[in-house]
Amino acid sequence: MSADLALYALGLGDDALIAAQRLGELYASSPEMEEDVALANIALDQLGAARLLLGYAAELTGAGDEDTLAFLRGPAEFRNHVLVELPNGDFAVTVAKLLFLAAWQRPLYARLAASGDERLAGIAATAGLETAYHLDHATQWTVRLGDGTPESHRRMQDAIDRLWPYTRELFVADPVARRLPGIAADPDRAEWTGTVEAALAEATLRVPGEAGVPAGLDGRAGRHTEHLTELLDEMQRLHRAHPGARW
Amino acid sequence: MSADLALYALGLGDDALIAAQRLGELYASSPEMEEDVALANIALDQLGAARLLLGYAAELTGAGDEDTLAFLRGPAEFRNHVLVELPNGDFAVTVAKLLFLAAWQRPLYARLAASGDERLAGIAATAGLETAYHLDHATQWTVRLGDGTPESHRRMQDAIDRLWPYTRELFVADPVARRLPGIAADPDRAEWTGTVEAALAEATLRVPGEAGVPAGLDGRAGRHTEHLTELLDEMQRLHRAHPGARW
Amino acid sequence: MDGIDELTREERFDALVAAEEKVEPADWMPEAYRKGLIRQIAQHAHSEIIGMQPEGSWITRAPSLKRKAILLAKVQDEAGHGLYLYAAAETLGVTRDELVDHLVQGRQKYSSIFNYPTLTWADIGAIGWLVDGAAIVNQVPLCRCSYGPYARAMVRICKEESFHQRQGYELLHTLAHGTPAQHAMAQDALDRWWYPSLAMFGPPDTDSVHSARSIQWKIKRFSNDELRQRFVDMCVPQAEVLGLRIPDDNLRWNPDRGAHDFTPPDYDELKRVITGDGPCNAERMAHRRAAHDDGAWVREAAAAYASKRAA
Amino acid sequence: MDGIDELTREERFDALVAAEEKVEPADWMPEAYRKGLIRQIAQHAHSEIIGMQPEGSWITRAPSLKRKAILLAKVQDEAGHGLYLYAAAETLGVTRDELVDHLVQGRQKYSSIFNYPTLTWADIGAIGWLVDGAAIVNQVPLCRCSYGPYARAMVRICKEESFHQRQGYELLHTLAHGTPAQHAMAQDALDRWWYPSLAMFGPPDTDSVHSARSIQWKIKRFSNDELRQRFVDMCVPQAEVLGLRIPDDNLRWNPDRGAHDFTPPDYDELKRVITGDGPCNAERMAHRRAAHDDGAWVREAAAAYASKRAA
Repeated sequence: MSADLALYALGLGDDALIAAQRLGELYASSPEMEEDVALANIALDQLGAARLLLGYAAELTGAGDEDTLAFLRGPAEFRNHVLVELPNGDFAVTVAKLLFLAAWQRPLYARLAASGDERLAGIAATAGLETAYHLDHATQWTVRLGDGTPESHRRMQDAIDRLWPYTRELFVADPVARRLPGIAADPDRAEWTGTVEAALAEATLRVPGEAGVPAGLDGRAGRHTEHLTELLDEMQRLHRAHPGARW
Repeated sequence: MSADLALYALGLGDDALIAAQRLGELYASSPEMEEDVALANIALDQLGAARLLLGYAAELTGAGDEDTLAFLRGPAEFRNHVLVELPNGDFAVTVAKLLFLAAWQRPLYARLAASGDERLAGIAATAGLETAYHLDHATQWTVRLGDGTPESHRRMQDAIDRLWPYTRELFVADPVARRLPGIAADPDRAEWTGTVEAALAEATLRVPGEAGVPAGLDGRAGRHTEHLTELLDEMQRLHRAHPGARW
Repeated sequence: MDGIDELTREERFDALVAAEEKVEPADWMPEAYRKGLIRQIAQHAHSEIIGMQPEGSWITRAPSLKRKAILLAKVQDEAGHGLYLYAAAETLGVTRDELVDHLVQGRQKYSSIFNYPTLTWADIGAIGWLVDGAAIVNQVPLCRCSYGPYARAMVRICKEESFHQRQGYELLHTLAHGTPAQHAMAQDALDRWWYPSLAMFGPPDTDSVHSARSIQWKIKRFSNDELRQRFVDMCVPQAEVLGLRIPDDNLRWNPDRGAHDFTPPDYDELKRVITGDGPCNAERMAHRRAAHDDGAWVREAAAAYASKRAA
Repeated sequence: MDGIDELTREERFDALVAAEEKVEPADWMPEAYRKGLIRQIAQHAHSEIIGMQPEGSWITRAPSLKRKAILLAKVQDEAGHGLYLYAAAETLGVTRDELVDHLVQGRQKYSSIFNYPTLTWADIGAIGWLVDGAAIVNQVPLCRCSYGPYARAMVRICKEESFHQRQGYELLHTLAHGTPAQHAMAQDALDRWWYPSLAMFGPPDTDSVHSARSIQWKIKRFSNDELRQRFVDMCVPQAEVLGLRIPDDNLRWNPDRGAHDFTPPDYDELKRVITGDGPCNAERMAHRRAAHDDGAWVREAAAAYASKRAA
């Protein structure tokens, strides 16, 4: 069971780590300086949760630490959902990714705060509070852009449409979670849909039609896009260039 | 002397290698499909010259081979001029970089074809023929963009202005070349200026005023911009991740 | 017009095709023949152009200068193939611009295989061996296709592609006989590219829409399933030499058929990838569109300059 | 207006400053004081904003998650410092938008140091130790500056910067005591950042344009050369603990002066870098301009949305 729990923590942690890494690309590039601060804040929250989750996974397997897991696994060993590895695109894409992710993380962390595994429950309780802010922030921007100018409406709708197929994967049953009753939690698709659809409605945006996960992709099983390879190339290079070094 | 000759060959080879690497980023992104073919062609020529020059440098020092030199040196050991490491920018920047480089390489290779070092003379003779095509291609685009639409004129002028300070470095005396009389050759600044100014005049573009090399940079002495670090990170990562492997 | 009625033209056309002679651009041809060829050649041209992307992204990361040069040259060849094929399609009365618009608007397809990601360097080898290999099996019969310009383009393309295939195979061979990490990388690439490569031959014969008439008109020579079988039989001994395992537990020699039995690819996945739902469809189109859009000012400048010179 | 003529106002202002009390936004102040402060605070704010770039590009490449988090937080702090400082400048009757326009148009400067490239991970340590160190030496006296809003912003900023400096020093210490490659990386960073850091204190006192009046008005408290000396004296023992060599053959303790003698930075280079000719000036401005331009549609949308809500 501790192997499954490690894998489960790793999946949640990888979602947070890769989301943080993408946000980390955006330093000093936001449309407003306040937004540079806000996005860095969200990146720090995600990175903080990732460190706790990866650290816990390493303890459970009894091998390595957060850095071993972050820097020495290959793309096929990463368990994050494909959504978070997709490139940032324009600001509307960044906002849409954050909306979809936070609408998924918030209720999931809320459930996990009551997990039978105390350590996981503790991590989820802290991270859950932060994701409420992320969701609020993403919702506000979605509304502002959707109901702003014709151009911002078009861009926001494009971003929603483009990312929509990748959200389906957030609700594909994870066999690892299945093997952890009372510890893992299922994401509630109805709640996610309710949150997202309410934001889109307020933003005067259209809800895209039903879409399947793009064929061949399955993040939790390590089947990723080439974007993850490139992201990890950049993230891991320095660490790997100095085997065994302390930083 | 053979140490100096190795350094001299390395400088020329690094110019060609880094130019090829930048062009290699542009696959399938040109404004016309014919241009995809043309840019790949130029990249292949530069890469071909780089392999001969790096291979010769490795032989002269008696250590390693073209790949050791390309993949296992750090940024401070690269001797290319800063001009070639600058990012591609828009198509006008790509054209301007190529114009400035080819206008420098063509007459220099022509002189080196008469070098007292037979091996270097042979490499220069072959590479020189190819750079005549590069110069012709870059000149044609400079003229077409400069004398095209108001937008293309503006972009081409911007590109020329932006890169101009970096061309000064092409004519800074290289102490290594000084120590190789009869073998190395001095680039002829008057000839370069004549070629470039004629192209700009036909393109209805303004020749920028005199500018110094940006302070602190000296490519031949290994003092580069951070762009070279990032370029090498990408280029060398896979090779370095598998020490000693054959490819 | 020239006193010969449609029926006679059709008969002459059929006779020409039956005699294995070439139909040339100036010849009369049935409208369905013309349209079908345009569709097929355009799809083939688009595949070359889109196919530059999954490999092209490894040019900057190739692990040796020799491999970098080989890959650059291959991607350049693909651009060249695209150009020949658009030119062949243009002999049928469409322009390249129209076809590229169809591609960019998603109205014409390209090979499903280019919607799969290239995750490691070994993928460059697997693409050369399997994807170019499958393309050659598909295309060699097209060198005898009834439409002259297409047949001639295919002769040149097949020659270059068999060169690419050998290079890909050799790359994979080097990895498979390299360090354990390199071997694992090669096996992983084969695991991921095997079924998508089988799917390149299209739906099974029972479901294939265009096949029958294409065969009658000598555009196609063999059915999808025949070509797929030929490809499997070709790959099995090559995989043995590589020391890699084809990821199919049901793969075995069937002495009765004189061929290998094998697990067919997932045709539902194929259908989804073709209709736009593959792992990289959106990326590939976005890259193509961005190149097209970003280059608009350059094409306008070139046109403006040309018209000034002409004036 | 309120019956007090300019001379009396000026006398009251001088008395206030002489008494070490704070000038507040509502107080009368000489126009040259106001303009000089705007120039100085804006330049300081711009430096925070531009200063995010050389470090920010290493967030994605940090070699451990802890260092990644520290660096992210530091770059976030710099954005926050920029915001405080623009707000302090706004109390003097300019808007942030005007100041940002001045920056983007190249009409106002930022610290020359951010025009040098960050070539390796060790540069992040060197920037923390030396650049933040020099900033603190410069800024600690500004916490007692005569203009209240600026002084208060500096108190908060200095506290965070001394935290950043300790983290940078600790990073460099880890490298300097790590593998030989890490040690070499640390030494190389010191070699490259030493003189540009010395140049952060500005031209020598003999050439300094704004100093005299700034000191009289208690904006500045010490001359450029006094601060530079203080910085050198602070760094020498720290470099010893690091086990790194400051790249200056003339550096030695002078018992008569009770201070270190040292080679001054190349002031001609400083002048060239300030006037736009540094290794990265063009890049930094291009990045800032691109962020500003790319965000225009977002700012327009936010404004349109706000005015709809207000209507």
